[in-house]
Amino acid sequence: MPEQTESQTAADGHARLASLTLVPRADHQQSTKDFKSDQEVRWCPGCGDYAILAAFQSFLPELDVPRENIVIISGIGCSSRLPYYVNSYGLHSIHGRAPAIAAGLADSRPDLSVWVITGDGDALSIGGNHLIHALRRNVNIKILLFNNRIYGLTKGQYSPTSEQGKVTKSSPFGSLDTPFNPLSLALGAEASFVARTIDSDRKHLTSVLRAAADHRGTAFVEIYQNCPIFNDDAFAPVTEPGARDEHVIRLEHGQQVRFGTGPGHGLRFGPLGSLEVVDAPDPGDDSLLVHDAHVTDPSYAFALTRLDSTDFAHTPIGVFRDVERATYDDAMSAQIEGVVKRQGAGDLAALLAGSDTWRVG
Amino acid sequence: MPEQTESQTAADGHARLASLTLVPRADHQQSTKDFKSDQEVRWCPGCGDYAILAAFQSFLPELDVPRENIVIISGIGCSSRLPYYVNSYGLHSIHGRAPAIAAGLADSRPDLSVWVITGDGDALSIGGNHLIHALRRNVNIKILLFNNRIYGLTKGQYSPTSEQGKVTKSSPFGSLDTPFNPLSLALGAEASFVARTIDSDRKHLTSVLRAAADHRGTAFVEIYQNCPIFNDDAFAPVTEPGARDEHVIRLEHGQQVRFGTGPGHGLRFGPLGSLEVVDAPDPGDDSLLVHDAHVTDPSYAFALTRLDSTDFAHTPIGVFRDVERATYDDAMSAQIEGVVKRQGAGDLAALLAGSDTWRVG
Amino acid sequence: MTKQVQQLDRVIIRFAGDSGDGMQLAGDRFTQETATFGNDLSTLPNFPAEIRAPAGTLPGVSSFQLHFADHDILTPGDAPDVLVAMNPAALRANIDDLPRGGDIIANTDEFTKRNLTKVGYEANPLEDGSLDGYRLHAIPITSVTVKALEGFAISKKDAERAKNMFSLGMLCWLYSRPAEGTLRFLESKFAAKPEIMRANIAAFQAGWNFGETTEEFSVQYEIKPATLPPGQYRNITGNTALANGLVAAAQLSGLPMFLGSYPITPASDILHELSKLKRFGIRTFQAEDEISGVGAALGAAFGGALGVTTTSGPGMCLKAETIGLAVAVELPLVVCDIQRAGPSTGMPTKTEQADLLMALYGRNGESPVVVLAPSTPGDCFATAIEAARIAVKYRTPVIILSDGYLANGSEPWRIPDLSDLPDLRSEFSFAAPGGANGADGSQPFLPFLRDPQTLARPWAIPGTPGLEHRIGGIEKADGTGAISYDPDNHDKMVRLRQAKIDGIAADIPPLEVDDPAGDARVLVLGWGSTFGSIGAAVRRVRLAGGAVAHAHLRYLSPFPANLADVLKRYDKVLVPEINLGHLALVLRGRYLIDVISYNRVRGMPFRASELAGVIQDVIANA
Amino acid sequence: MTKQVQQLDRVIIRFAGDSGDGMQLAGDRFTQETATFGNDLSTLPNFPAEIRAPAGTLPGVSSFQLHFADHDILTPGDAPDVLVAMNPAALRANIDDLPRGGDIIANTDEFTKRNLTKVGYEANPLEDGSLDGYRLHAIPITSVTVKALEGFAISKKDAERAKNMFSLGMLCWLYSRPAEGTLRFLESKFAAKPEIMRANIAAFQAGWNFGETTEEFSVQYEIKPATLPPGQYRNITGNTALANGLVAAAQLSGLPMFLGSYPITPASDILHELSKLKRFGIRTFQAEDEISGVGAALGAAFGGALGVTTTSGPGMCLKAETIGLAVAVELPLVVCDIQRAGPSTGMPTKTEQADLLMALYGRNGESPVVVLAPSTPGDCFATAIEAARIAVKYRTPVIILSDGYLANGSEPWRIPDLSDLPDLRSEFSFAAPGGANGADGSQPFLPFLRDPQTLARPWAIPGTPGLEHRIGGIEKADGTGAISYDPDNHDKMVRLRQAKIDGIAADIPPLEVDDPAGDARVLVLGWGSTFGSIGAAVRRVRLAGGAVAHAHLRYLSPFPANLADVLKRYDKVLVPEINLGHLALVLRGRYLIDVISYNRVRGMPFRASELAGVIQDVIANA
Ligand SMILES: Cc1ncc(C[n+]2csc(CCOP(=O)(O)OP(=O)(O)O)c2C)c(N)n1
Ligand SMILES: Cc1ncc(C[n+]2csc(CCOP(=O)(O)OP(=O)(O)O)c2C)c(N)n1
Ligand code: SF4
Ligand code: SF4
Ligand SMILES: [Mg+2]
Ligand SMILES: [Mg+2]
Repeated sequence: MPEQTESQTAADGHARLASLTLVPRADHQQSTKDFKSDQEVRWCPGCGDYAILAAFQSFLPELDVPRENIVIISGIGCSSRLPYYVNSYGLHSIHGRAPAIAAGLADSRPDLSVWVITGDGDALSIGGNHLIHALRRNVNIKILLFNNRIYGLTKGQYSPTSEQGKVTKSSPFGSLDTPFNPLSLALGAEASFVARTIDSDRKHLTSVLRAAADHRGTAFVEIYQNCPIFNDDAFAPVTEPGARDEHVIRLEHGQQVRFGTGPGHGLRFGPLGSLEVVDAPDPGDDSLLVHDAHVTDPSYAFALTRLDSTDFAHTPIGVFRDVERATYDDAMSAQIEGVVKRQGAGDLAALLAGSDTWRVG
Repeated sequence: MPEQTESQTAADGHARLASLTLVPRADHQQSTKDFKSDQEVRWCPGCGDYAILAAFQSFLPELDVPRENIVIISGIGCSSRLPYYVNSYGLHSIHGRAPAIAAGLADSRPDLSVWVITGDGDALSIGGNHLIHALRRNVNIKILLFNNRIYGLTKGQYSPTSEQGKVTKSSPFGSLDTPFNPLSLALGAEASFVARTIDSDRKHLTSVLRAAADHRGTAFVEIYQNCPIFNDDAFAPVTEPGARDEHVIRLEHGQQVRFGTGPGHGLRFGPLGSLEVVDAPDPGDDSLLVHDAHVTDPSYAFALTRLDSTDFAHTPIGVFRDVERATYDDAMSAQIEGVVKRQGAGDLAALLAGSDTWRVG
Repeated sequence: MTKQVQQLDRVIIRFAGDSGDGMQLAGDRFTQETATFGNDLSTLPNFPAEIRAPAGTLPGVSSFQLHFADHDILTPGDAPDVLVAMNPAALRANIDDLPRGGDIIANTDEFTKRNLTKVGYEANPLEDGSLDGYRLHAIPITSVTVKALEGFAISKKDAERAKNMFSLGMLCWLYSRPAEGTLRFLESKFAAKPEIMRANIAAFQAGWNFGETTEEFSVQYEIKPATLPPGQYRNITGNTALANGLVAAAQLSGLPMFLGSYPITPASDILHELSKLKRFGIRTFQAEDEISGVGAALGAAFGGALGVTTTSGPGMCLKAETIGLAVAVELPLVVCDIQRAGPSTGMPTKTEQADLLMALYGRNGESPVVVLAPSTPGDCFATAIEAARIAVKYRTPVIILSDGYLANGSEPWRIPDLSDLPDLRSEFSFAAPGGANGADGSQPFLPFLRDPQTLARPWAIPGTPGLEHRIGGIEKADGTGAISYDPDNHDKMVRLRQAKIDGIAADIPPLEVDDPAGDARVLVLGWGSTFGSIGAAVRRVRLAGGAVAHAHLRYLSPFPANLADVLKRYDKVLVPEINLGHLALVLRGRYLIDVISYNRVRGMPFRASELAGVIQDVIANA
Repeated sequence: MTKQVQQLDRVIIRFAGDSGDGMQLAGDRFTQETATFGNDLSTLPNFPAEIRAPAGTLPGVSSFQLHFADHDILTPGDAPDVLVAMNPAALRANIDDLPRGGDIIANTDEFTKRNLTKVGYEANPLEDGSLDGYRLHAIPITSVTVKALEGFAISKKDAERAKNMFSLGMLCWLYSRPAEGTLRFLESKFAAKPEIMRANIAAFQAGWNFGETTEEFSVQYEIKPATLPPGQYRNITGNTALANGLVAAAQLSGLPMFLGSYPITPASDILHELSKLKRFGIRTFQAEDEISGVGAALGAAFGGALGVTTTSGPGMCLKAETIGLAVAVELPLVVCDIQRAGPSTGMPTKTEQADLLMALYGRNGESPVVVLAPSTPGDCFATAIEAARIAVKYRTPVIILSDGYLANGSEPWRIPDLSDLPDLRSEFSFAAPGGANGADGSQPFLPFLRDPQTLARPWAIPGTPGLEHRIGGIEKADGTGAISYDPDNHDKMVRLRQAKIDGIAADIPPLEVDDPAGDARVLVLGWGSTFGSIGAAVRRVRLAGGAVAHAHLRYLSPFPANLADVLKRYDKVLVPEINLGHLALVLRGRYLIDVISYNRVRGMPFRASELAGVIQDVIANA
């Protein structure tokens, strides 16, 4: 197995993204097409997955990681077909289990950059348990959840993110389920990095991928993805040129939160820890919220996630939370190194002999 | 199957607890011993489960529900043995699945009072997915999570609530996992009722059970439970007479939050949605937090849950959140009634015939 | 002009096109008309992989094969007589199945350079003579359709979409199908969009007229109605029949039905069907996963409901532990496994029979269950009712093994009179207070005191006073149901659970053998969806003068009581399975008979011709 | 006073007491001394249910049986010669197993009215003459111990706790066991609490002296060392041997080991053992559930680790789907199922062999795997290494079927020289850049191009340039591994996966038959943990002049190549199993041989006497 390489700064001096300090650097500049596999891409015409794939492929060279050290693990779903299209190592596993499989790989191979591709059904329905446990353990994997609020591959049943009352094949009279807010759930599960972006906003999507790669630990990224076949325009309010600017709140660390057209709006904490929208605020008003992705207490990011509503009245995108916390895989390596230092490397003969032995003949 | 009884007010006029409006009333006053089964109780000497069982059994008559309409469903674990000891209907199921099984029962039998008994491993480790989905759907079941921060039945491995670094049979060099905060997780999963209490505080425990029964929907109750054998005194700071008063924050709806000895402490929201402790506060100070369990936005309750820390410096107990939301089972019944009203009751012959038929011979 | 009319006794048409071309719909409609007309028929939809493939590519091809005749038939047919190819991909993907001399109806508009190269055609096969061996009808279907719809206020896209209706009309004329049903169908389907509706109707009629008027088709065909047993008929798919059977079972047993399910191909449609039937009081629960689906169904069963869960192979794996719990607590549960090609994800849209051993043995410990398999789409109805009957009567999980072929395939189905359906109320009852082993309080209620006949324990549901009891997955003392670690009690309970299942053999019909001449020395024994192919193969062999018997197992656990005798009556027993020999292993192990396995695991039903050959060989060596 | 010394060739002692009485520890120590002394031995701990029962109750009784002798023995023995009963419950729970004339050592202090009634004794059996048939030694063990420790600065509770050491000392004297080991053990165990340590040592010595000085015991016994094959020995349990075997396999293969596991009785100790071995670089991951445990192990295997997961029956159900994925992607995976009594939760602390068919067939689709079963606690070591060898060489999941009896039972084990262990490095290699089917970039890398010998596909791990590839659970084209829905490719792949497993038969040792006289007409064929009981039974039969052969299967899938021949050599084949006939079904199905099943599903190992009788009967009717 390849040697683990030391955390390093490149010849050109620019520092390593935080999740990659133990991952070797590419010995040559790679290009987008290096990451295109020979497999013909197979999604429906107009599927948001195309845009995400394209953005992802053109982003990968930025990692400065040789493609053989990149692994993409997915579950089952339309979105989960993505690994086939990226020319790296890939495992298209089973429904909902990608985070568990990826954890095993990341825990044992710190020299790899491990990405999980999943869907709202894959990650939040059948895979919910693995997701929340990966988040609390903070394994060094990047989870990209393609949220189209529908089960695409199985041809259109409601998912854990579908709005209540949604009429689908399995809910002809409207679904009864209250949906999850994926980001609230992630924060409740002790997530150290939580972000949201949109399939059609290539620039923003790329910036979020970059931030995720620069986070050591589990990065959870929700990507709004349009499924033109079974849930078309589900995100119109935040994607359509007209509506978009009024509804989308772009979070920038250190920046005062401003959104909307004209005088626009800001945010402010109400008496009971809820964020309230302030119309036409005076920029000088220092009660206005200035975004801080690094606060330790997740209560802040949680409050941000509660701004969403099914009508997308105010929908924050960007990095909600990005805090440092020891990763599970680093801790695992450290524990082993520590024990070896204290006890010395294991001696098989001694192990087999145990403590009480005797001789015969 | 017994008829569903209408929501009613008793002869004695006192109203039905909210979760029981469709459950028949007992035709005679039941006593604690009516709820004791003939099974010999089998936990280790000093186990906190004894106290919880006793409190539960003496609380049940209060429900004013005939014991045959009470069902207790558990998973696997020491705690999950509880159903055997209560003389009602009980199902000791398999590890982690109790919420799913209970949901099926509650969805199809609104005339029952359904309780789930589970442990920190059962509910949060293997059963995490069913738990979070039950919470978001808001099925009318009451979930009592006995949190002893250890796997008791399997003789002492760390659990998802064990503090990081804990030394157990399966973590001889200390566990690497960041624990869940069960209440934060529940809130992230859209829980409508979230509470915490302590095995040794019979009065408080009972009051929380009452509040849970008075909530229509999924009630999630974390009960700190001491496991003298594998995790003794895990909760000493909040149970021992001396320490207790300094660390425990008793939440009372509508009351200003005050805790600690002497001048004591209060709580106040900081600039970024975090709760801060205020020492020796002036009661008149109206920036001090007054507890409101009914706020719709879970951000408030979430912030409360983040006051905990492994050292129990400040540990709120009581009802964090109690908001009304349509329950899954009510919605399911309503949907069926609505369809029957609109379409008329199903006609089997018509169904079998379908739309395109023809006659032969 | 009137054209010459030719009589045919049977025709096999395959509609093939891009996933977007609406071939499944055209096929469905043609099937309906054919059914209504009174032919016997059998269909085989062939979907591409679940995921959409780019337009015009081979993986994107979707086809629908229909076999219809003036006599009763058993399979969708091996090779088509007519291939409708809406684009080059459809032609390329299907041409090899078309025997020389067959008809090809090709949509020339789609045979563009680009589309041709997409699927690796250097030259245009419609022009380079490579199709000389066939009867080629090259028709610019798209443009003719668009032209025909010029008058309508609809988008070009919508006009082009109507090309499937044009093709349908053309074929309806060609095979003299009635049109009313389709017109009615279009009216209701597009009720909301009247202009689209009119356009599609126009397209259909244009197609019809095109057939009638152009020189393209010199003859029109007629296939007389088949003489099926008298009755009211409909066309039905396996999944719909299964769903309806479950609804019927609920009504016949007077039990509320609860379905806990997680979507998975090819089982999802059962969930979809049942979700529509709220008017029957059915509770459908789309669970977060398969474990929750079966768990919720079991919880409902504990409460006195008919608990049902539906899934396919990968989901069955996940349900194993909970089915084991159902075995231990002895509650009724109906588990439907619509098998698909495995292992693992396998080929979700393809059929297979390789879940049998998992259904029989795929749980920890001695965990016997009942396993049934329907043999045709329509038979899924009766099988569902029988599964429910056994489940509620014996308080046991019953697994139904359908598969992708039955699920989506269809056949004419004689609609039963409700009066002919079994009365399940008489098969079971809930334990009543003061009833079942004297729970009048005088003696304690014994939740595991068994009925001496059925060995079933009482089904005592919450809400019944005096029957309060606790059950679970830990071993229980016989009778009391109290937790017991007693070694001999465990041995006894293990055997009792097995005996209960084995005993059901006395409560099911004996295996019937179809051996008209009675002189056969070779028996073909099948199970499940191979009924049609085996039956058709057996016919061929008999027509060719061969003597062969056919028996088909619906009951895989327990086996019918007379199975051993049946097997012994024949010199050779051939067991064709779409797996590597699951039933064969169990038969050999149980009865020590050297059954001959024939296995093809291609994700497709057997071809009758192929099986006929195999049977001939066995006879030859018998 | 010196006492008369009597020679014995074998003794069976059962230590029985309340869960809190420390009988397992006393038994363990006595076993260690006995081992060190050089007797052959076999042990059977018998735990109460996982959950603690109240003190003094029957369910709370915990016992430990030790069989030791001056010759080699195979089982913990059927009936004890000596019963140590620390309280009335222990007496009541075990007395029926003690043959008349046996010794009873009872702790009179615990035979109080309250404790007696707790277990339903009206009168005190130690006094009412009901034990007249036995040699009763009524000793106030607790009070004597407390008295002996008066001088120590410890609590009464701690003094009472030391009573197990007193009993141990007494028995060590009675059977002339050395004491050094125990003293050393106590010193290290209580190093932190010196006073407690001294007290326990004093208690031990007090017990020893009690035996030597009082009238209670008139004779002292001696059991000469057994003559085992020469070598260095230790006593070892199955779970420890399995854990050590896995560690050895990792070192011998040069692979990092990754364990993904979720605790479950009786498998948890393997997780515990391996968690202690961080110094060997082993990564242990306590997963959130069994699915995650096996998933993580598979992920690690994809990355080039030796991926291992450990569980018991209920957990195996949950791992099925992921094992199926491992079959489809053809990666190495070692799955350890420590079987326990089922179905469902069953009896977690009791042993059983009823997971065999699940291991073989419990997955959707055609999903063949390798299945191995160790035959003794010590054999778990070799089996683990062999499992790893096959897994990495053939890139396949290998299931090890151990059970509760092997897991917790112990036996003397000859410690192997490292040089005698197989070199696994030579059995496999990772695909190298430019290596495996020319991935020098000239041709594309083919992840499913198989080795013609083994049919294994290349194990190409991330980090290897030029071998980038994508795999998954969907059917793959042979060679390229690209998604394929081609019917014939599927049939081919299904057969290739099966052929790969079947082919392993050529790479494993033939089945050996133990038939010293060579004149046996009856073969007893077993698998797994029944080796000891069958072996002992066979000996008895032979001593009684009966001719019988014994063969024991370690390889359940594939079977050894010579199995058919072996079976055919005998008139009768008897297959004893602690299930309802799993192996028997497969043998009959495969070889059409009318094997005779003997099944007892009591959660306990077979009694040698019982089996001997069965064998005699079979011989009689042969
Ligand atoms: C164990 C199992 N259960 C169910 C399925 C069927 N299935 C495949 S993908 C899927 C859901 C896909 O939804 P999502 O994760 O949102 O992905 P999308 O297709 O929308 O991108 C389901 C139910 C399966 N393959 N395996
Ligand atoms: C499928 C399955 N996996 C594992 C187990 C073993 N097991 C039983 S209970 C338990 C954890 C118990 O911990 P918790 O839920 O906290 O309950 P406690 O005993 O602490 O009350 C485990 C791992 C099991 N019975 N079934
Ligand atoms: S179904 Fe929806 S999500 Fe799936 S490929 Fe088509 S458009 Fe994309
Ligand atoms: S192990 Fe702990 S939790 Fe379990 S019964 Fe004993 S004390 Fe209670
Ligand atoms: Mg989706
Ligand atoms: Mg616990």
